Formats: sequence, C-alpha cells, structure tokens
Amino acid sequence: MATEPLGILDLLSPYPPGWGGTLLVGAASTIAISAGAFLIGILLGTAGALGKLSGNRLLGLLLNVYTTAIRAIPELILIVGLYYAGMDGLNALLAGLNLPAIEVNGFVVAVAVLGFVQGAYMTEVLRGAILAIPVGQIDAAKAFGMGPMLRLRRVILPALLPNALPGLANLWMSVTKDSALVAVVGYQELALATRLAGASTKHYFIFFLASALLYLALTLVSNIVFDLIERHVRRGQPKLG
Amino acid sequence: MTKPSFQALRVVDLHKSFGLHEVLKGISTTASKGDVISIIGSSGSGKSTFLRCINLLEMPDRGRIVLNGEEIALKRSRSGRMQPVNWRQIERLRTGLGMVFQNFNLWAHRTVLENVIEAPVQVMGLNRHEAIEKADALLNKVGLFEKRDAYPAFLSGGQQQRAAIARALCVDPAVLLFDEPTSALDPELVGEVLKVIRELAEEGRTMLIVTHEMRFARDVSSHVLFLHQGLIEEEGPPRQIFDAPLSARCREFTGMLAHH
Amino acid sequence: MTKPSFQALRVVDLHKSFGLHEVLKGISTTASKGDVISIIGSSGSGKSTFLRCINLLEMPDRGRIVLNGEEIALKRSRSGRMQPVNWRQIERLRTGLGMVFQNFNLWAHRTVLENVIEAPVQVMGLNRHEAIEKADALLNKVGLFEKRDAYPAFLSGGQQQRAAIARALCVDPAVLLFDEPTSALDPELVGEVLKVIRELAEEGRTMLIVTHEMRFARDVSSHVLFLHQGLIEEEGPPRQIFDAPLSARCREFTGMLAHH
Amino acid sequence: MTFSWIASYWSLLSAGAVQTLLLLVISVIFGFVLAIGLAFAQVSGGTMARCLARGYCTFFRGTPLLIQLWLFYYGIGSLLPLIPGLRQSLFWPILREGFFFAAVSFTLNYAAYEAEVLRGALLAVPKGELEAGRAFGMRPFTLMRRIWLPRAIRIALPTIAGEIVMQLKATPLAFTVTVMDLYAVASKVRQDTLLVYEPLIVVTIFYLILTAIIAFAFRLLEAQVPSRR
Amino acid sequence: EVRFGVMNESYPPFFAKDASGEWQGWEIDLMNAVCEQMKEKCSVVEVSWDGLIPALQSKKFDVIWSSMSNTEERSKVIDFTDKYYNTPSTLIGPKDQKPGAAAGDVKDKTIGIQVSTIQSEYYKKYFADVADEKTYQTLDEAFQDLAAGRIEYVFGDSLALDAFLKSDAGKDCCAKMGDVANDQKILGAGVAGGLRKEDLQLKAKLNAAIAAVRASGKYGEITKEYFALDIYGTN
Ligand SMILES: Nc1ncnc2c1ncn2[C@@H]1O[C@H](COP(=O)(O)OP(=O)(O)OP(=O)(O)O)[C@@H](O)[C@H]1O
Ligand SMILES: Nc1ncnc2c1ncn2[C@@H]1O[C@H](COP(=O)(O)OP(=O)(O)OP(=O)(O)O)[C@@H](O)[C@H]1O
Ligand SMILES: [Mg+2]
Ligand SMILES: [Mg+2]
Repeated sequence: MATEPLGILDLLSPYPPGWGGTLLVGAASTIAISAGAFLIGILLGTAGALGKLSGNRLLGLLLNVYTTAIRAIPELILIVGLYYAGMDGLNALLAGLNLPAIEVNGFVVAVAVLGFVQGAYMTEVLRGAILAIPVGQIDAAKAFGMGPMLRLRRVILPALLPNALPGLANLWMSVTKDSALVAVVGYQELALATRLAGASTKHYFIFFLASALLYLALTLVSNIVFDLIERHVRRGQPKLG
Repeated sequence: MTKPSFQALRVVDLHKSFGLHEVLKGISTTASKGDVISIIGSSGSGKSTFLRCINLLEMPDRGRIVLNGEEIALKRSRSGRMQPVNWRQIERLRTGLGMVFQNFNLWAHRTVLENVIEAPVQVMGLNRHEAIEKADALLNKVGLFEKRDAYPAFLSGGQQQRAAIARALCVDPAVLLFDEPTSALDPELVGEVLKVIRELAEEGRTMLIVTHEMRFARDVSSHVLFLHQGLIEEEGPPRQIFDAPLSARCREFTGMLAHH
Repeated sequence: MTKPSFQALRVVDLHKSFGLHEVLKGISTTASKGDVISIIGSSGSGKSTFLRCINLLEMPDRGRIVLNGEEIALKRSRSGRMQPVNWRQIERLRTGLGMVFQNFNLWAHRTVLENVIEAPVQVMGLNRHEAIEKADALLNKVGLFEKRDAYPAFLSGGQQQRAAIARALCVDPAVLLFDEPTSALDPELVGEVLKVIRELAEEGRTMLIVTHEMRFARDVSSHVLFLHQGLIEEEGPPRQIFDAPLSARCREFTGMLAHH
Repeated sequence: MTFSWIASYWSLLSAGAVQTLLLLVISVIFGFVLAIGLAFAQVSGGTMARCLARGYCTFFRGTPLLIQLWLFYYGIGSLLPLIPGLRQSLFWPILREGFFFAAVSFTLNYAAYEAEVLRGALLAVPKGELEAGRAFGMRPFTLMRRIWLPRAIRIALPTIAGEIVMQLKATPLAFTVTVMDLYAVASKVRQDTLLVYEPLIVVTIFYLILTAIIAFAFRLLEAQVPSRR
Repeated sequence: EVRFGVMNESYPPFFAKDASGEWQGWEIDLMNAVCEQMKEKCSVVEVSWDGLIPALQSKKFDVIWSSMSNTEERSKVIDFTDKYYNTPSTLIGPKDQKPGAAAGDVKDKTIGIQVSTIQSEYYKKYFADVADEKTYQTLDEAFQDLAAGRIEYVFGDSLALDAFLKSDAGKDCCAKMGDVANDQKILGAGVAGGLRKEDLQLKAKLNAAIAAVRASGKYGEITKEYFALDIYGTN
C-alpha cells in the first residue's frame, strides 16, 4: 500500500484520503445512537422508578432484578447475546413455525440494548429524584383530585427534574461514549472511526485529539442545553450558598 | 346512596395507627351542608391525621367515610391494610374537597397564580382564561394579588398560607378541609378569613377547620369537636364547649385561655 | 465596645430591599438584658426579615447591628452590597443567638434529639453526654421527650415547632429570636411556652418574638414594636400598644381582636 | 457451554478480579473525596473556583475515559523517562506500570461525574436547613460536614450507587494500558479459545455479585433515615 | 456466494479500510484471487473482533479472513483452512541492548506481547520462567511503551515489527534482537481462514483454491506488491 506522507490538514480533510468526513459521519452516528438509547432509557427509567415506588412487592422485586442485573452484565454480552444468539433463537423458532426468518438491523438492536441499560441506571436516578421531592407537594396534588398520570405530568416530573438532571446528564455523557459498542454488530461510530483512521495512518495522536475535540464539542453543546433546562426547572428555587 | 344529600360528610368509627401508636381510636361525626365544624385538641392529638384520613391522604385502618351521600368504597388487602376499591372514585371525590395543609404545601415550581389555577384547569377542565380571572379575584380577596407572579419560596409565611387558602377555594369544593388556616396570619387577616368562611358557609359549603385559636373557633363554627387521646372527648356548639364544657379535660384545655 | 454591656442588642437604621421591594425602611431598636420584645405587624410587613437581618441570614442594605456591645463589622463590597468584614465574627456572634424559624427548619436527616444536640456539640464543643442530658430536660419541658428519636418528617406541626424551640434553647443563647414560636401550638402549650419565656427573661436573656397572637404578646413582652410599611409605626409597653395606641393604624390592627 | 478452561486460567482470573476491585475501590474513594471539593466549589465557591471546577467537570465528562487514559499513560507517562534519574529512582516500578496511570485517570474521571451528581444534590437541600445551621453559628466547614453534605448524599444515594456500578463497568478500559483486570483476562480467554459467552459469563457473575453488594449496601444506607412515602 | 468476515479495524498492510470506506490490503487481494479461483462471487462483511465468532456461528458470513492464527485451542471451536501465510516471530528491543532471542537473553526483562497471539503461547512455554510479560491490546501500544522504556522487548510478528523499526518512531530507538527458535507446534500452523465446523465442503474448496493460487504464482505476485520477502513461511 503506497502511503505518501500527508500533512495534518490533509489527514483531517473531509474528503478521502483525508479522514475528516469519516470522523464526522461517525460523530453523527454517535449522536443518533446515543439519542435513541437515551430516550428509550428515559421512558424505561420513569416507568421503573414509579414501579419501584409503587409499593408493589412483586413489581419492586422484578425491578430490583432489572436494575441490579442489567447494570452488572457487560453491555457486550447483552448486545452479542441479543443480536446473535437471540436472533438465531428467534429465527429457529420462526422456522419451526414455518415462518420466514427475520433480519433485524444491528443498529436497532444496539440502540435497544443501550437504551435498556440506560433505563436501569435511570430507574435509580429518577427514583432518588422522586424521593427528594417534598412529600407535601405530592400530597397536595392528590388532595386536589389529580390522577396518577396528571400528578406525574404536572407535579412529579417538574419537581424531580432539578434533582435528576445531573444524573441524567452524566448518563448522557457516558452513553455518547458507550455507543462505541455498536461496533460489535458491524456499525461504525466516532470511536471506531478514530481507531480506523489511527491504525491506517499511524497518526494516532492527531486522530485521538480530533475525536476528543469532537466529543468535547458535543459535551459543550449538551452542557448548554442541560444548563438551560436546569435554570428553567430551578426557577422557583432560592439561591443557596 | 344511603343517606339524604343534605348530609355532606359522615365519618364513622375512624381508626388510624402509625406503627404501634394508635392516633385515632374511633372518631365519628356528621356534617350537614353549610356546617362549619371546628376541631380542637392538643398538639399531636391527631387533628391533622383526621383531616388527612377524610380525603384518604392517610389510609384509615378502620371506619367508613361518606361524602355527599356517597360512601368511599374501601376493602382490606391481603396484607390486612385498607385500600380503596377504586382509585377513580377517590380522585373524583377529592375534586369535591378542598384542602389547606398545615404547612401549605404549595408547589414550589409554580408561581402563586399557577398554584391557584392548577387544579381548576388541569383537574376540572376549566378554561385557563376563566381560571385566571377567578384566581385573581380570590387573590385579591386574600390580599395577595400583587404577589401573584412570585414563587412560593419568596413569600412570607402568611403570604404562603393565603396562597394555599386561595388555591383551595378556587376549585369550588363542596367540602373544605382547613388545617390551621390562620396560624401564620395576623389578626386583621384572621378577620378576613373569618368573613370568607362565613360567606362560604352561607353558600352551603361544609367546612372542617382544625384550629388552635379558640376565639376563632368560637366565632366561626357551628359545631366544635374536642379531640383527646384519639377520641372525641366532647362535642357541641361553641357556646357549650367554650363556656360550659362537660368534660374536665375540655374545661382544662379551653380554660387555659384565661390563665395567661 | 462602645456601649455598656447591659445593652444586649441595638439595631440602628436597618434597611433591606428585595429587588425593588423595600421591606425595611429604617428600623432602630434597643433591647437590654432580660427584655422581651414582641414584634407585631401585618403579614408581609417584614417581621421575619427583620429577625433574619439581625443574625445576618439576610444581609441588610444599610444599618448597624450591635450585639452585647460588639458591633457587627459590615462593609460595602465593590458591587455596592453590604458584606461582613469578617465572617468569623458573625459565626462567633451567632453562637450567642438562638433562633426559632417560622417554618422550623429542622434538619430532616437527624432525629429530634440529634437536632437539639447538634449545635451544642458541634459548635459549642459541649460533651455529647452532657448535651443529651440537657436536651432531654428541654424536650421534657416542651413535652416531646417520647418523640426524641423520631425524624422530623413524622412529627405533627406542633411537635416540630416544639422541637425547634428546644433546639434554640439548648445553646443557652444570650439573645433569642423567635419567629412565631407558638403558631402551631395549642393554648395549653402556648401557656407552657409563655412560662419558659418568663423564666428565660428572669435569667437575663433577651428575646425578640414575632407573633400574631396579641394576647400572647401582651402577656409575654416588656416592650412591643408595631411594624408597618417598613417602619416602626408605634412602640411601647404592651399596655400602651394594646389599650391606648397612639397611631390610628396600630389601633386598627390591634383592635381587630375585638371585632370578631 | 464449556468451562474446562477455568482451571488453567484460574490464577489469571483471580489476579484480574483483584485488579478490578483495587481499581474500583481506589477510584471511588479518592474520586469521591475530590468530587466533594469540586461540587462545593461549583455551588458555593468564588468565581475562580467555580470556573475551574466547572471546566474540570466539562473536560473529564466530555472526553472519553479511554482518551484520558491514553493521554496520561502514553502522553505524560512516556515523557517521564526524560526526567533524569527517574528511571533509577524508587518510583519507577510504580510509574512504569499501567496500574498507577489507570488508577489516577479513573479517579479523576469518576470525580468529575460524581461532582456533577453531588452538585445537584447540594442544590436540592432545602435552604432553610442550611440557614438553621448558620443561625447557630456553624462554620462553613461544620455546616458542610454536618448538614449540607450528609443531607445531599442522602438525596443522591441511588444515583451514587449507579455511578459506582458505572465505574465498575469502566474498569476494563485499564487493559489499554496493560492492566490485566478481570475483563481483560476474560477477553484473553475469549481470543485464546474463541469461546464467545463462557468467559464473559464468569465476568458477569463477578460483576453481579459486586453490583448486588453495592445495591444492598446502599439500600441499607437509604434505610437509615426513614422517608414518609 | 461466499461471504468473508473481516475485522472492522485496520491491520495494515494485510487489511485496512481507507478513508473512503474501501477495504484494501494483501489479505483482501488474496481473497479476491481465491474467489476468482473458486469462481464464486465474494463479499466482505465487517464485524468487530468480538463479533467475529458469534457472527460466523449465526451465519452472518462463511469464513473468517482476518489474519487469525490457527491454534490448537481455537480449532476446538472452529475449523481452519490450510494456512495462507506465516511469518516468523521476532524480538525487538532498544538499540543499546545486547541482541539475542534465547531465554538467557531475556532473563529478568519485561516482554511486551499482544494479547492472545501465538507469541503469547510461545512466551508461556519458553520465557515465562525467566522474563515478565506485559500484555497489550495492539502492538502499536507495545511499541509506544518500548520507546518510553517501560519494557525491554516487544515480541511479535516479524512483519509488523519490521514495519515499526522502519518507521520514524522505531528508527531511532530500537533494533531487531533476533528471531526466536522455531517451535513447529506453536508457530507452524500459521494464519488461516476460520470456518464453521460443519462446512467441510467450503473448507475443501478454499483449500484447493489457496493451493492453486499459490501454485499458479499469483500468490507471489500479490505478495511482491506489499512485501519484500515471501510470507508463506517454511514448509
Ligand atoms: N407519618 C407519620 N408517621 C408516624 N407518626 C405520625 C405520622 N404523622 C403523624 N404522626 C404522629 O401522630 C400523632 C398525631 O399527629 P397529627 O399531625 O395528626 O397531630 P395534630 O393533632 O395535627 O397536631 P398539631 O396540632 O401539632 O398539628 C403525632 O404524635 C405524630 O407524631
Ligand atoms: N427572599 C425573598 N425574596 C423576595 N421577596 C421576599 C423574600 N423574602 C421575603 N420577601 C418579601 O418581603 C416581604 C416581607 O417578608 P417577611 O417574611 O419579612 O414578612 P413577615 O412580616 O414575616 O410576614 P408573615 O407574618 O406573613 O410571616 C414580603 O412581602 C415577602 O414577599
Ligand atoms: Mg396538625
Ligand atoms: Mg414571617
């Protein structure tokens, strides 16, 4: 393979043989995967937290298993297990029923798995946040005849957000980095693109720096968004300090 | 529908324990439309718990609660605790109940105005515009109009209490539960609240008021309950309770007024 | 040390605004050792703000505060706000001040007993054992001994208030700031608190008491301040304020007592 | 499923488990202490401290741990030998090992995440309770130690447990700097034997036990102060 | 159609993805030659190293073509074709170090080895008693540590090591210490295609094609483009 030396700018140029385009496409995938997983996580987490707090013994037990086990199992085993073994099992079953085999996109499986994992973490984050809401606020909602859904939407969610946001922001930050796992199912995002570029050109440092900057940019934007939300949800709160 | 509808509230043999501590040992009472019932008793005697049992914020251990002729259907779960047969019924009945909490419990993330219109708009489906109009009138009445856009954390104690009163009134409830609604108010405002309560009673609303201000209880109520050691030690019209109590304990309690 | 030590507290020309809203427009007062000063006034008139300025929980915009002959050194920061010259001084002076908050502010993660002994042990360095002994005596006095191991969230309103009172008394402060210390208490307990306050005054402690209970104010205080629109509208011995007020506004305010 | 390989890899596995545990314990303990400082700096520090702490958290949460580890180990670490005499010194045995760098960068990274959680929890403490402390003359440090921090930690307990588990899951990254943690051993087994699931299952069981212990310990802590609900 | 599973990370010059997403390299060229020989249509499926085996087993592709060394352990799980290349194993170290690749030379030194390579097997058998091992995920990392003086040797495939010695970073610091003594059992099996155990037909076809490509001189042609020496190895 003939590799004439390239300057830094050439290496990062968005068009081949520069790797800039690959990195940017990877970054876009990272955001897509993370956002998908994060949203699934929020839904599962909210349901999980409410379930844990519902006082139902059996449900609580199940959810404890969910949060303990899913957080403990390495994501790799979940993704590989679900995508390969799970799909094989499913297709074997379908074949047994004389149905055509289905092919699920690895991307979908990866997002679902990451979302499922995020949900386990969020269950605990949100449970803590709900517990930190003064009971009286929820009592008041009940006393005015609000049903569970309305209570959730109008009182619990807005009141838990200030407490939950830092935990959620952390989860967002870490899912943008965990999304590297989708490589296992043959999908390429920022981390893998970086390694590819590094290995192909041996200019590891440049590409790690470039991708660190991309991640940092993503973080800065996320920070701004989270700050804005936090300022909004803390609007009724006096300054401590 | 076991009772004629002029009976706004009936509580029969209400029991409630926290752990081993039995707070209510069988409370029964009846309130007709337009009644104003004061509940007095020493601190920790279970007054708040009684009010909170009526709208099922605390689940009673035993007893029946009948609101506007409709009995709250309770059943005993397998673990032996009471629970509602149908939460929908509870929610429906609660919309007919207004409550002012002892510590106000305003929603911290909403302004005073938003606190007041929350239930009318979200629960009763009132149009937002109308709700605001109504809320403004109420806020004016309790002298809080200029604080309508402030968040609760930035209000004085009395202002928070007035906001809580406005919030409870804004849902036009048939039965109002007031837990020490004047504890943070100055005498003038106590007078205002007294007036409001009288108006409400004239409109036919029923009120249960927990209070420590004997003078207020005497002025406002049609009937007084004296709670002692988990039971109604004495009840009757204010004149009896305050001027000629039958029980020694009640005499002692209300008599304190004169001592200092 | 500009003043003789029998002057426990002197406040001169205290101003405080929240944003554009000027709450205190120049309050001056002096309290000698053993004085019990009641502060009355309508809701939102700035009574709590006044108390909170004295121990610098709110930073005054202008004014001087002298505690036991020692003036709190304040300076104006570059942004034009007041700030203490030396936080250490503030902390030291605060240990000589006890405060009962209007909404109690008990520490939710500590039991009643732990709440009471916290400051004596952690701030004053009292031995834990002694502190518990002292706390138990105080809890007994306010009738809360049996709740000593309960967490605040599980207490009734009056029980919380009594815990807050015990907590403030346990540091043996020379000056006590009470913000409506009897708002959640029944008449019997109000009588108890009254007795305690009289004892404390006899011991030479100085007290500032915000209250809405005029009868209590009359019975307890050696001096009454009537706050109105950010100023002291009238002040004097209770007999003057309640029986023959000079200002029309004061007459109206205290007169309400009789109206209902 | 075949687990016959366990016998021949046993010593590696147990050494790996020890490395995993050590990394976790070191980073969580030191990281937590650092996080407390960072959180307070953001909540009640001066402008300078606030900006520094915020920048720290943004950087360490914003870039992948892997890259931080690389920067430390291959960046700073490879400059170290240039310091004269260092290679002969007592520290070299530590400084040449990846473990030291992994522990340091895990600690710094964990601190950033934990600081964010604590920051939120500190802000969730009711203002009145702090004022009560101040009104009794508590020094800022006493207030933090007795009221603010314990109260905040209680609020954040479930999230803190989650952060610790996440840290556990991050330990495998240490392999990129040659630390053979349990996961790395499992990866090695996977590549040696091409068994897909079995080695990971062993890791999973270890993680499960650790996670269950963490969850249980935190449930006990939570139960210390009963909540009304 | 035969689908070839290639690891989705670059391993130049054997396989590497360029910036436009095309796979290239010696192994890819060989794959094409083998396919031509088999008269089959071929495609590349890329999966991460962790996904190779499960993907093979769940038939996402048919043969692993990703510089995977044939070892005894591994052939318990999958089947291998005949080898298609095998390079000698070499030790490199700092310039000022005494050359030599016997157990006596590496005594009390630390050797950097990529995880799960045949060299790691070799180390276990010959060096474990006298020298320390440091395990790396990739050789590139080992090279950095070698340059930084954290380890005294890197033990690996001679091609990769030579490439490093020729690079800017390697030129100044390091030199070849010597090839290790051969052990046919560990080092002889070479790199081969990985197959599902039941695919005997495909195995036979691939073996025939590899042999034919080698015999026809095509193998040599491809190799010349990338390497200066024959990489098929002895025997
Ligand atoms: N959630 C709870 N768990 C345990 N005990 C409780 C709980 N709520 C109240 N109690 C106890 O029950 C008793 C009655 O409380 P309640 O709040 O009804 O008193 P109250 O009559 O309203 O008193 P106050 O006048 O002081 O408000 C008190 O002793 C209190 O400590
Ligand atoms: N932190 C704050 N920010 C803005 N406004 C405030 C704040 N605290 C109090 N206020 C306003 O200052 C005024 C005085 O409040 P303060 O709490 O001193 O009243 P108060 O005399 O104690 O009343 P009450 O008897 O109702 O307790 C009120 O109008 C209140 O809304
Ligand atoms: Mg009560
Ligand atoms: Mg006040």
